[in-house]
Amino acid sequence: MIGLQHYLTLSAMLFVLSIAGIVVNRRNLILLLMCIELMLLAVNFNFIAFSRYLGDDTGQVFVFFILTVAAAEAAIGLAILVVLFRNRRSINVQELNTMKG
Amino acid sequence: MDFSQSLLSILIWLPIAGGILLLVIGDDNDVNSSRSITMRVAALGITVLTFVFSIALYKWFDNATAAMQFVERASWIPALDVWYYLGVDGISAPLILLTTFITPLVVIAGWDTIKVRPAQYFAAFLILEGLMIGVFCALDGLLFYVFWEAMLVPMFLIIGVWGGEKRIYATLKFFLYTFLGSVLMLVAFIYLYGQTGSFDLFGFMNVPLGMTAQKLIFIAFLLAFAVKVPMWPVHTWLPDAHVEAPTGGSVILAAIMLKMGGYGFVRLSLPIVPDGSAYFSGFVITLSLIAVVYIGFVALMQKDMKKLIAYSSIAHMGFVTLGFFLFWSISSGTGAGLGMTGGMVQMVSHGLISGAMFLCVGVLYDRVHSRQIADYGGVANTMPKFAAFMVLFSMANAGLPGTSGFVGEFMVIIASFKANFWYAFLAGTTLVLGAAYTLWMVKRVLYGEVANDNVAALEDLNQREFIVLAVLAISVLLVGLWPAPLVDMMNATIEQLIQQVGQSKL
Amino acid sequence: MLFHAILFYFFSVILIGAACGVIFSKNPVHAIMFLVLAFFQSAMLWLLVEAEFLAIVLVLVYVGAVMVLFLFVVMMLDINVEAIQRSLTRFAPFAIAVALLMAIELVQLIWLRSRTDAGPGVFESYPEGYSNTKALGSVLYTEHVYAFEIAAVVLLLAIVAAISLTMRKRPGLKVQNIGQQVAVRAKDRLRVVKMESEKKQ
Amino acid sequence: MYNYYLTIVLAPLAAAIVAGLFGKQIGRAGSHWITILAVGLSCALSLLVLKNMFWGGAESENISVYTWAVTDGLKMEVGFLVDRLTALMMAVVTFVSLMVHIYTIGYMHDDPGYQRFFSYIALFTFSMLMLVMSNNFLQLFFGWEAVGLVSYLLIGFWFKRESAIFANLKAFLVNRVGDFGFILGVSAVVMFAGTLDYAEVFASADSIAAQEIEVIAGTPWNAMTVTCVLLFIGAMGKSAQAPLHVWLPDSMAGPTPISALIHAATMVTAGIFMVARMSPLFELSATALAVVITIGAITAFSMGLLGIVQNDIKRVIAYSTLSQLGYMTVALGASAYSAAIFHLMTHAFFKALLFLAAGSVIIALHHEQDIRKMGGLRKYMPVTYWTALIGSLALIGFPGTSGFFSKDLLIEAVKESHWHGQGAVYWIAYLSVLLGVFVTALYTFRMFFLVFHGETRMDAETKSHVRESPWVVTVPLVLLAIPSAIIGWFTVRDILFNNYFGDSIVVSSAHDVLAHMGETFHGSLALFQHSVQTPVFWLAAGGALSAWFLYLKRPDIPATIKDRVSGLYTLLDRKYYMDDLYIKGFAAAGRSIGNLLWQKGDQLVIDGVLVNGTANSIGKLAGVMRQIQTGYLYTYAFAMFIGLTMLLSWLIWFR
Repeated sequence: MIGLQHYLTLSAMLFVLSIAGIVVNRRNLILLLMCIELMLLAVNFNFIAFSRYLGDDTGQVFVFFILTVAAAEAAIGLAILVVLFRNRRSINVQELNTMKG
Repeated sequence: MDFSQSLLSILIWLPIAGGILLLVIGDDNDVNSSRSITMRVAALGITVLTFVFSIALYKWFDNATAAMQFVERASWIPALDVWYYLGVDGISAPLILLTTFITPLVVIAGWDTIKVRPAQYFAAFLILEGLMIGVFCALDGLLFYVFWEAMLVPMFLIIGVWGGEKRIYATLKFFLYTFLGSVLMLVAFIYLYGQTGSFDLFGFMNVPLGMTAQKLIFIAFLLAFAVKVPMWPVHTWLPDAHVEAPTGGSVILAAIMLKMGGYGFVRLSLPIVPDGSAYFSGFVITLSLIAVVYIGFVALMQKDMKKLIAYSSIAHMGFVTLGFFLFWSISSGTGAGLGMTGGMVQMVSHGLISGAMFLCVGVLYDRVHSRQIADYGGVANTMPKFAAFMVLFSMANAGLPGTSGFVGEFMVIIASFKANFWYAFLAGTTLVLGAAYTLWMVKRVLYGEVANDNVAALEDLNQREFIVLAVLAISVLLVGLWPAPLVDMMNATIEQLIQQVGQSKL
Repeated sequence: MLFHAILFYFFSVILIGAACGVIFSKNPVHAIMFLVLAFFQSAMLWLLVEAEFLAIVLVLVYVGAVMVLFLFVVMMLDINVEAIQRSLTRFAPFAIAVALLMAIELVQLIWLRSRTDAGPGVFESYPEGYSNTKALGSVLYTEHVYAFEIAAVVLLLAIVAAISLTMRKRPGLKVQNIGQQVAVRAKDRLRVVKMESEKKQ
Repeated sequence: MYNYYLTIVLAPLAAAIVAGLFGKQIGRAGSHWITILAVGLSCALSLLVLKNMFWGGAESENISVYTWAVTDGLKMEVGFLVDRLTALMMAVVTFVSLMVHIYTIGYMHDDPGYQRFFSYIALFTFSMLMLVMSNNFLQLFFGWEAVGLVSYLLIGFWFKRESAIFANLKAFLVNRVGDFGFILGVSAVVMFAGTLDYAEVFASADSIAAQEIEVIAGTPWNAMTVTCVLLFIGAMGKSAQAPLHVWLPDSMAGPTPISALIHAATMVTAGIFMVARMSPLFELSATALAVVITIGAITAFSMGLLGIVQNDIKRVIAYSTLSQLGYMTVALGASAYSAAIFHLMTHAFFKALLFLAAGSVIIALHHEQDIRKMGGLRKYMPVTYWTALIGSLALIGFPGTSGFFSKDLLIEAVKESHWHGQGAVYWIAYLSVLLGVFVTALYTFRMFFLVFHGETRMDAETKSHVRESPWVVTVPLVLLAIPSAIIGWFTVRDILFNNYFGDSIVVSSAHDVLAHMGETFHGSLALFQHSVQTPVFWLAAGGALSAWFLYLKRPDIPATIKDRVSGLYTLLDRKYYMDDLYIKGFAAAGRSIGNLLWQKGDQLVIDGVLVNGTANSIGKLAGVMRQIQTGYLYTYAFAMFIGLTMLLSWLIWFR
């Protein structure tokens, strides 16, 4: 019987994978953005699973908003990325260390 | 016109408002422009007006009572039971007079020697004056703390903006040192607030406290005030700050800001935690005596005039703390009051003398741009008037009778002899050491053949400098020859303080 | 029910695999494709739990718009693929270990902590004739209408921000100023010069 | 009389202020006239006061002028105690001061600091009067330090000279060492008597003597002994008693009138005066008296010896002053206070005379002070010669001169004092003062013969200019020579034996040597007639004759002696190495301690380790910490990730 726990487990694995993706990846920023999308997906999984488990539609409304914000975030993130690329001719994560102490 | 009900507020806020006015007037970098002159006249006018108001304070001050006078009380933060609560007694009134007296002199002394941002410079001094008077008036712990910390800001700017080459190091050291101590004072205040439910200093004085609490509070206070005084071994910020500060900054720092520490001891440490003070009195006396002897030797070897005077300040302030804490070492009879009065008089007198000494160095610095003793020699040949003043102030610094420097030292030495022969012995070494380091400097700077072309080209005091030094010289002599008015102001309060300190709060 | 479970595991495995693909693929275009695959699988899984509206939205909005945007950017930016062969950070093994630890902990949290409860959580089926879209719509436009409006504003903001960020001045671009053209007057353009008539020598 | 006293004190002060501040406006003549008039007025009034006291039978007066401060039950006042002791001192001080003022007109004639000089000496007169007229310890200390200040200013009057500014610093510091003891003594007085007023302190003298103080824990000392010894340390500084004598010879770097006024006649005798004034206290401590007499004896003899090897005319007189101050101190220790004061008075006259005479010689020789370059001046400067002769004779105690009466009786008193039973120290003292007579005569006449007799040894250029000094110089010489010669005749009986000082000097009957001697005293004439019978006379005569023989008859002998006992000579020439001890020992040690504390204590330990050390270690820690801040996004993400994992682990496994 597939239930709440299965979905939560799936979401947890997605989440951990996406985090690992952010940490281990050093190629480019786009991948980071994609990992964030993946992470949000994991979150959405949780919301939907609980919404269904509790029989409350508010969870799904939340997912709706998350999708909206994620879309906005992706748009702005990509815009920033384009500007960054324009300025530095690179979006290599290894070269973005202006915060170095 | 009777404005005694708001006299203290006037004294605090008049200079602060004046400082803001100066900022509004502003300046252009031309010393002779009408705007610049208006600004400086306004600065002088406001400080003199403040001084005039403080004369009213002196006039209306009742020597006979130990109670707070000119009390003002208004709610400030009702939620925390914090009050805008002001008042003066015999301990704070002389220091307020000292503040209002010194500030106009500082303004005159900086009249046209400050070329960069003069409006801000004078504004900083005016605001500082108001805040310092605030510290001396505040009777509410939080208000006291606010003034206490706010005071650091103008001083920080004065040293940091108009200071010498290493000013950043000096300001940082000055700020961190003093801040470290005062934050602990705030902790103590908050604890006491927890005990009494308000920040009223009298509430603090009356609340019973356990021995451990008293010890801890005393340590917190000690750190706050010892840094300000400054006592050995937390004194090393002072020489640096003095050396880098502009002349006016040095004067205010030595003349008034150091007094905050001594004032804190008598206003807070002694009455709030008498048993804690008793417990640590031997320790404080030891530190004071170390300051007197150790710093005396250190001062002897200084090559920089300002540093030398700064070190001598530390040694002299050692007398203040020594006098305050002799109470517990004097077994019977009179003497404790003598020590405390001596300490208080020493504070006032040191304010006059060290201020004057720094002004003297400032006079030389303005001309030659060096503070090194080795760069001078035979100044008396070219600047006879200046030399006369400098010798007078040096003698006062060495504690010659007839000058104010003697009064406090004399009282403290007498009191310390009652406590212990060796206290008096070590304190008395200042007679030799003080004379040695001051007069050796005088010898190397003033006397001898003209040392170099710079000295040969020196011009004697101009009228402005002459007036400042003359006013200080007269006051130094006046206090030295007739300290009774000053002492009478303090007597009643100190008597009451001694009673208060004598009662255990356990 | 078994079929349901088989579908679930089938989609899940592909989802996880696609996620791994996103992370480890060397070519960004491949990564995006894997992400698209992941989204599709998610939509399927959501359909399994009768969240049809969101599943459709995911496909339409994400796959249809956002992922295309990603793809567009990747292709536009012309990233040099060969230069970045060593794609993993030097502490990747450690990171993966931590990730594993975390996964174990999460799984433990989800399974072991809920053991005391009455079995695994069950999704109640919706009654006949239930419309997920309608149900969501009825709460979205009533209870959450303010949030909805704000979301709209956020989207607008995102549009404006994205445009303003990427806009750039191009020097030497020839544009017309319509306002100036309309407001032009004759005397700005034409100067009548009076001059003496020249006489023939 | 109150107004008289105020005038006596304030007239010189007012003159000093006018001459000092408005010297430029009133000019040179104005400044000397105003100070001379003021000091003359003081002198006249002082003599009037003295007359009233001496012959008019005026009572001593104790007047408070104003309250300086009152705190904690301790009343600090400024006031006058005028009794016979004070009156005598006032007269001596103002008279010598007046003479010096007049003399200065000639001596400082060409000096650019003319007005300043007059201002200083008038100020000195004021300070000294404050000292002697004080009725309490506070004012005494004020006067004590004020004369020190003026002495400092005057020694360094020619502040361009390195020797002068070295000497004035040295003088002030050595004096300060004495004052250090003195202020402790005053503190002791306040502690034991609870007041600063003389009368009240003396009234409670017995109760002070009954108390004890543990300066070193476990060994109680008599409070009176501690008090008196501390006060006497002050006197040692001011009156230049060994080992605090080192400043006085160097102070000769100042102008000669100052040497006469301050470093011979008045200021240096302040210590003697003070001990005499405190006689009610000193009488109660035999130990303190023993200390006093020992120090005095050492000074009297050893400083005299140094006078023999000096070649600077002023230094010879300076060492003679030291020696004579030692005599006075010995007398104090022997409880013969009156004898000490008497000698103080006569010494003031004849020593001021000698200094002024020396000054006269110095002017004549264009500021040459080396006696080896003088000689034969008798024929050039008759007035100076004769007055200097009178001064020298008085100094060696030639019968009939004032010095004879004071010194002879002083020595007699010391000799007699053995009967109050303090044993060895008194005999040492007696031997010292007796041998000192020979030494005194030797160095005095060595100087006298080398300067005035024999062949002229100055260069021709100087020689051609030598002539007698102007009248402003010679008149004071003559005026001082008169009392130097004769004042002893008239005053010896009254001062020493007729209880002139009344109750201003208290001597316990067990110590009263003078009363003992008074029983066998038959007047000045008898004393004069019997003078040849005393060893003092023969010793003095022997000294003078030796000087004549060694320096006039056979001038080659001294050199031979010098070679024979070169060790002793070096010891004397280096002044027993006392200067080396102070300069290379104490002063250098002070400087190295200062350097050590500053460099190692302040800069290394406190600033280096504690203050900047804290800052540096925080800096270093921050340096380590900043390595974590790689600036890469994924590092921060990873940090968050690790944090999250740890939180989760804690939640799951450890809670």
